[in-house]
Amino acid sequence: GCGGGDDDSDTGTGTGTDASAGASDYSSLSGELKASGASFPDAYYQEVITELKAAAPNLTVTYNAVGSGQGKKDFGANLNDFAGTDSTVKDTDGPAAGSYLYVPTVAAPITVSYNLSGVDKLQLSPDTLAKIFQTDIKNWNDPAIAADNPGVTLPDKSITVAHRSDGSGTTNNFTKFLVAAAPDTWKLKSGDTVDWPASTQGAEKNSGVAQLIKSADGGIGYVDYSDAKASGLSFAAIKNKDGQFVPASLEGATAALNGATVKDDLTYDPLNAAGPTTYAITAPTYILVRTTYTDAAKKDLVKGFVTYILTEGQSLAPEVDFAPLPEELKAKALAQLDKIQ
Amino acid sequence: MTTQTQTGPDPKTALSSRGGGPRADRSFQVLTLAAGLLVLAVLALILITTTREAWPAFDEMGLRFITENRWDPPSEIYGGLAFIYGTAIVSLIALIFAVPVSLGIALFLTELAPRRLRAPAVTVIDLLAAVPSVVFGLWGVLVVAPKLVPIYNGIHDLLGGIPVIGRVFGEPVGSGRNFMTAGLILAIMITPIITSIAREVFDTVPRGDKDAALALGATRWEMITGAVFPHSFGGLVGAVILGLGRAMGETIAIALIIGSSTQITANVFASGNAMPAVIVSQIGESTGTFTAALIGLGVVLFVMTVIINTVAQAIVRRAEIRMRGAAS
Amino acid sequence: MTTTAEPVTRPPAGAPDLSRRALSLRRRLTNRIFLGLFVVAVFVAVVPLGLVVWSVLSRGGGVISWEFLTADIPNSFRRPGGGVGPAIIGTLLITGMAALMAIPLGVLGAIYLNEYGKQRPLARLIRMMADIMTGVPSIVMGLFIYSTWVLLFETRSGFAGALALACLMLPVIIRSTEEMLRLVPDELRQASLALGARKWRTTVTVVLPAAISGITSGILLAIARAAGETAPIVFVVGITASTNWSLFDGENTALPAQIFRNASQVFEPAQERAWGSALTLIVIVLVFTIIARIIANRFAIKER
Amino acid sequence: MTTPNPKVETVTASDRPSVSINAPSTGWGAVGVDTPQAAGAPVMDLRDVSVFYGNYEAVRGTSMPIRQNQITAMIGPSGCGKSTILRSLNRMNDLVPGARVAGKVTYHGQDLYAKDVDPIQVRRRIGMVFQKPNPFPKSIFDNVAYGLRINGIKGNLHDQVEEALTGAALWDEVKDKLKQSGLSLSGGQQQRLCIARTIAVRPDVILMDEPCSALDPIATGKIEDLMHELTKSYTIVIVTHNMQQAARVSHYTAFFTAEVDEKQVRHGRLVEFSETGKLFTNPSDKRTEDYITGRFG
Amino acid sequence: MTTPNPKVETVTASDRPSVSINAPSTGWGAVGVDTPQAAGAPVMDLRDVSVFYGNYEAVRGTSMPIRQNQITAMIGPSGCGKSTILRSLNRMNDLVPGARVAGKVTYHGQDLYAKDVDPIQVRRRIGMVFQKPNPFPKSIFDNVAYGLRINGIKGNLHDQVEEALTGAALWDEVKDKLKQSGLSLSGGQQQRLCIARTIAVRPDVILMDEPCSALDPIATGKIEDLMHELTKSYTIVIVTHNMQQAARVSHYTAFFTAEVDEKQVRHGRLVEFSETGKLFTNPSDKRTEDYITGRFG
Ligand SMILES: Nc1ncnc2c1ncn2[C@@H]1O[C@H](COP(=O)(O)OP(=O)(O)OP(=O)(O)O)[C@@H](O)[C@H]1O
Ligand SMILES: Nc1ncnc2c1ncn2[C@@H]1O[C@H](COP(=O)(O)OP(=O)(O)OP(=O)(O)O)[C@@H](O)[C@H]1O
Ligand SMILES: [Mg+2]
Ligand SMILES: [Mg+2]
Ligand SMILES: O=P([O-])([O-])[O-]
Repeated sequence: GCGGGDDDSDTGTGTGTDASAGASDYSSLSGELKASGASFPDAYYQEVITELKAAAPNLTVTYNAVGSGQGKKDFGANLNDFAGTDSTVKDTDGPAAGSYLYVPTVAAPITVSYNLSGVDKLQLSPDTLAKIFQTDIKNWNDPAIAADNPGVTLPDKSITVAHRSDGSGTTNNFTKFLVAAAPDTWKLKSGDTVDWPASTQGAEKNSGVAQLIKSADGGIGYVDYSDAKASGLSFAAIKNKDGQFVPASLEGATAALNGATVKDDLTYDPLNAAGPTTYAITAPTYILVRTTYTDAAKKDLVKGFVTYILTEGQSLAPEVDFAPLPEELKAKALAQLDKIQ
Repeated sequence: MTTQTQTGPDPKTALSSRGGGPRADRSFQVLTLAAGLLVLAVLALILITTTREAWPAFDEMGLRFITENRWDPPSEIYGGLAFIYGTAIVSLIALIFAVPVSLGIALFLTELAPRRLRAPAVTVIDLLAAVPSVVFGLWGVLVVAPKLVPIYNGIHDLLGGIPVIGRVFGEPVGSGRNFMTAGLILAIMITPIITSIAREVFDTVPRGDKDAALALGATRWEMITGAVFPHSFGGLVGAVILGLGRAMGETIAIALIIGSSTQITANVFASGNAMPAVIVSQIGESTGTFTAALIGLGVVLFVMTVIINTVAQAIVRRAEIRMRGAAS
Repeated sequence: MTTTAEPVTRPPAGAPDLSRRALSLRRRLTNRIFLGLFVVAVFVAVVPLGLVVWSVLSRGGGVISWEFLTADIPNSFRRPGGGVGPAIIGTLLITGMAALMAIPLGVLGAIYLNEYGKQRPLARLIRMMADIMTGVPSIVMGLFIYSTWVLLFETRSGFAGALALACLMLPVIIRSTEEMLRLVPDELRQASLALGARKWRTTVTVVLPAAISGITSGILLAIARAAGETAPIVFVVGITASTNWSLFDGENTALPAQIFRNASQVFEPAQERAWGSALTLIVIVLVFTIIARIIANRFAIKER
Repeated sequence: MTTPNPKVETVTASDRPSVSINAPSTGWGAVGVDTPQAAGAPVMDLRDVSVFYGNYEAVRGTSMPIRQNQITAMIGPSGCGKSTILRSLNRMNDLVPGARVAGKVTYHGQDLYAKDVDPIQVRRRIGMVFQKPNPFPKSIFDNVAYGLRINGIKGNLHDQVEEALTGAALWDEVKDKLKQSGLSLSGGQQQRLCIARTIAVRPDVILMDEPCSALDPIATGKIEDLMHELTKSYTIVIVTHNMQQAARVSHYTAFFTAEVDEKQVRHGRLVEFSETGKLFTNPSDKRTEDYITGRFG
Repeated sequence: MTTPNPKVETVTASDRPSVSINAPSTGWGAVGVDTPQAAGAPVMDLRDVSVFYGNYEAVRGTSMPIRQNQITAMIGPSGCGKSTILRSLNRMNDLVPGARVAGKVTYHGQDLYAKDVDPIQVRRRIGMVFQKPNPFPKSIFDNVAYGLRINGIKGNLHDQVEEALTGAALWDEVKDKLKQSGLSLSGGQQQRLCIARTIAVRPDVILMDEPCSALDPIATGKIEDLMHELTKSYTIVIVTHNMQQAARVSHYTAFFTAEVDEKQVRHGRLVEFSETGKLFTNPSDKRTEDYITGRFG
């Protein structure tokens, strides 16, 4: 990895040397790996693949961002060597219970981006957020928004809500957050696709939502951190569990990861996590690896690639606006790899 | 047979089939038939596999799958009425714009254009067909949709107040991604298809029919309505149906432009969604019954196409009986 | 009018008025307006085409370079450089294979409909089903191939994409080819049969060459449509960053998929690749159109 | 078989007008101008008319009159330009790209090809019936009403349709099925329907291009009877391949043939224009004689 | 104009074979069987042939012989079934859905419609030339070579093509442009190309359905000369609308007409079959006389 240069990457490298004892020389990896799944971490995985090419020229990895659901279906149908997913596996998803292991890789904040001329600092509490996205609040100068933003003059402008039109892990995590943080207000439940009110607007992919927000004065929507930054959108500070308004940032996301409880299978929920500097809407993402690979060579390739992600690769995360895993979780993830047969 | 006549040059009298001649003919016919049957086989296979995969959703939703207007995957409620409506309205808009334009171009090319102009015009139309739909989608969402918003606003201001019409031209959505934009882009996409078939159809109108009308003192336009249209009716319906098929099945471009709201509204300036677009954009992150429901939308679309085609063919047949008369 | 020796230069009294004024204003205007509308229709169709082509040219033109056309696809969306070489190869291979399957089958099917089936119930059924098949959305076709071919052989491949595209092309080719065969005058068939040709030879050596120009047009429309299909490619072909010359072994990619993938990124390099790919795709389709037309013209009915 | 003119020989003159015209290349433009309404007065006049298709001169320097309430036949071998000349009489040639008419065609003294002449008005007054019966794919009634409707001719539509169908000797056969398609009729009936369609707009002159060549003898007989009837109100020009028909029905006959010029290009030529009886009994040109005696054609 | 037979009158018999046949409805199948190679022996024989299109009986009970190395003409008004009978001679009617032939057509004594007879073999031996010249959209050479190729006829292809084109009196005109499209020729040349195409496969009998009706007199003359030439090697059956042509070129003539039966349905009927000279000078049937004297048709 070429230096991210901040304190995160320092510690990251430390763990890396420790855990990569078995597979530190990536140049010995040779062969092909096919993967498909979530589009949320796609930018990060592609960056990793690009970097790894230098270290392991004989290894070809493809990651096809077809969506978590399709990735899981592919996994169950043996179409890929590992899958990317933003959500946990349910019975009907395809992979048989016990045939897979979760490996957390990175996390990222989901921003609430907006386009409101004259307002460059916006604070929103989960309840207000839920009301906005449910179109209970239709205007920017609504008292509820004003209450969150003392001292800010809000224009009398109608709100245009933008959401994902395609099934999306981002939608899933955003709505999960609302379920968790505004349980009494939020009625639309959570999922990759929810029943958005008719007057809201959908767009394809995060970039589509970003574009939609930019094109409509008075627009608001949820966009992953990396796309929001690249699009030059302004995003709101969200009130976290501790009552603090924290803007989306990688530090806030890492703080959220620290505040989340990790289950035995290494799944965890950083949404609405506790902690004063926590950014409340932080989404995890996982790689599904098989418990058993019939092809031993394939097993080594998968292990090698995922190890790279969890070690050197972690330092790439901030470069593409993803948050690296905290040390503790990283260690657990690396240990998870040893369960592969 | 040949007993009494050793007459003419001898080999000429052997008339029975020799070698594998007739068998070659037979084989060729069977080959072509097989190719034809392949269409039926593929279609049947598509219907069977998709219906099978969609079954969990049909099973759970029953008729509500097509009568309910609520698409709520978290609650496991899949009512696709809004998407059926969206598909219908967008296709309708596309046809309203594409059919007159296509017929106009086809008539221009067959009845008006100087011979020199025809070839280049046909090439240009073909070029239009060569632009991939994803490019139309991109162009539609990035370039066209925002530019149309002021026009929509203008139309709304103009007609919005009129009782019934006003509801059709309601408040436009700010992004310009709506039924109308989707319909317009679709119209551009199906215009080359309808044009190229309509041109062939008009070309087959007998010269004599056109001459007869003109010889009665008809103007060119009167000749077209009197002689060309009655003759072309069946073929034109076919052309329109082919264009409609394309419009109803278009996915990527619509997914980008229609605005993706689940709603049934008379307002053509409002966002909506259409079946193929819903499938393509939601299938990736779907699992279980949700996937089944999405595939179910494909089955519904398929059934709709069958119905439309059947109705169109019946219309054509009736028109033909009326025009050709019972005698022939 | 000019001959001076003419005894009668003016219409005699009572002679009918043949001048334009005699045509009622309403008829004249209606005629004018509608004929004018035809011309307007041409412009209405040409203008969006011009705009699209201009968009693609202006945004994609600067991107195209030898490197862009040949280099491997970069994984990273943010970094400039790289190209879409594998997608170009993939498009050519997949669309070519699809055409290879769909054209003979489609033409044979059309021959059945026009030369054998005619108005028989089976032929009418096939005709109608072909019409219906043209309306099957490409994503449903992709799902179909996914749930049959891909799941059966446990691999995404270029060939799976070719199958999906072939299924999309087949009905279009059948119907357009049938229309063209219908235009071949019966006299040609009869002349051949009267020479003692069998029907299949008549069809192959006389009827098809006579209709080849129109058939080619229809096939090109089908290929153009197939080459631009995105959904089935993403779904059943998979993805690759480096050229895969095999249609059966390993995943592949194609230009429309790259357009779709890159266009949904906010990063400038990705968007440039999207527009560059769009331009490349249009040019490829266009080149094929031109080549096919030239070939068709060589076989077509030669007028005097 | 009923024939309109009770002639047995193909070549005897009987009830023909006696206006005698010998040389086709001299003008008769002035003949009868002073008695414009009299049968036999020239309604139309061709003066040195040549028709070009692009650069190809299909017919060369044709001069002949078309006389009022008379039937003028054009005969000659195939390709000699009969149809071409016929179509120049109501500007149907305008519709052929590249076609051009030189010389002068006058109608009631007006130059048909003058700048301000509207071909639509010309065609409305100079109707045309074609070789293949070509009713529109509409009902019988609508076929006849078509011309009335587009020309905005006033009056009771039904009456006018009935009148035209009666005039075309078809009314009795179709009066009970006016709503049926025109295409459901037999060939002969279809051709009479086309005639009815033409006379419904009350033209002055009716041009017929081999109107019977697709019909059987009985239908042909009916059409010939009808033509005879129609001369009461109309002037008729008929192109026919069938010399017997020309002899039977026409008052005047123009014989065309095709000649090859020094550059080996074929051009149609009017060889002889005469009163029909004369042309068939006593042709003044050797080529006419050869043709009518069957030596060629 | 050159004409094959130097006759001036349309109706005189000159170099015709003197075999006299009066009644068309009696059989002549046996005539000439004992002199099989002699010109005039029947190559084909129709016995009570009726042709149906679906339920419609287009032609009723036709009996006549086709004699070797002779030209047999079929004349009669339009729609009387001439083409229908002609097409029954080489089973082209097989191609019309619903068409059915009753009675017996024999060819060298074999029933053409017997079960084991292959229509392909029939058509290869009994060739056909159509009304509209219909060359294939291929080069001149390929047009002629087509039949040779599909029939797998051995020998030097180029020589055979040259021979056929020479036989069709076209070689000199096209020998420098064999690669050009057959459609680039003039109408008359196209028709001769079609004849060359037919004789290239060395048929026994050539059927011609109004082969000159789309041609000009010069081209017609050439084709007529050619037919005369061809009788040296071939037997010819020609349908023509043009009585003069029948009189000029044929040895035997069959006159058909259409009659209406008690149910008002029209059926084609063979009225008279005779040696051509006799039929035109001394027809035995009143209807024939009416037709050839131009009283109808
Ligand atoms: N549209 C056209 N373009 C070019 N040449 C034409 C056209 N129509 C006719 N000709 C040529 O003009 C000449 C005269 O044709 P025309 O149809 O007038 O002859 P015709 O006497 O009516 O023949 P027929 O008896 O066969 O109808 C012919 O050589 C023909 O090939
Ligand atoms: N394919 C067909 N289907 C049904 N009826 C037909 C068909 N072909 C011809 N007929 C009918 O059979 C009869 C004889 O037709 P045919 O073509 O043999 O006449 P013809 O003597 O050759 O006439 P022409 O001189 O006009 O060519 C006509 O009444 C015609 O309508
Ligand atoms: Mg003519
Ligand atoms: Mg015929
Ligand atoms: O990245 P997504 O899963 O929201 O498409």
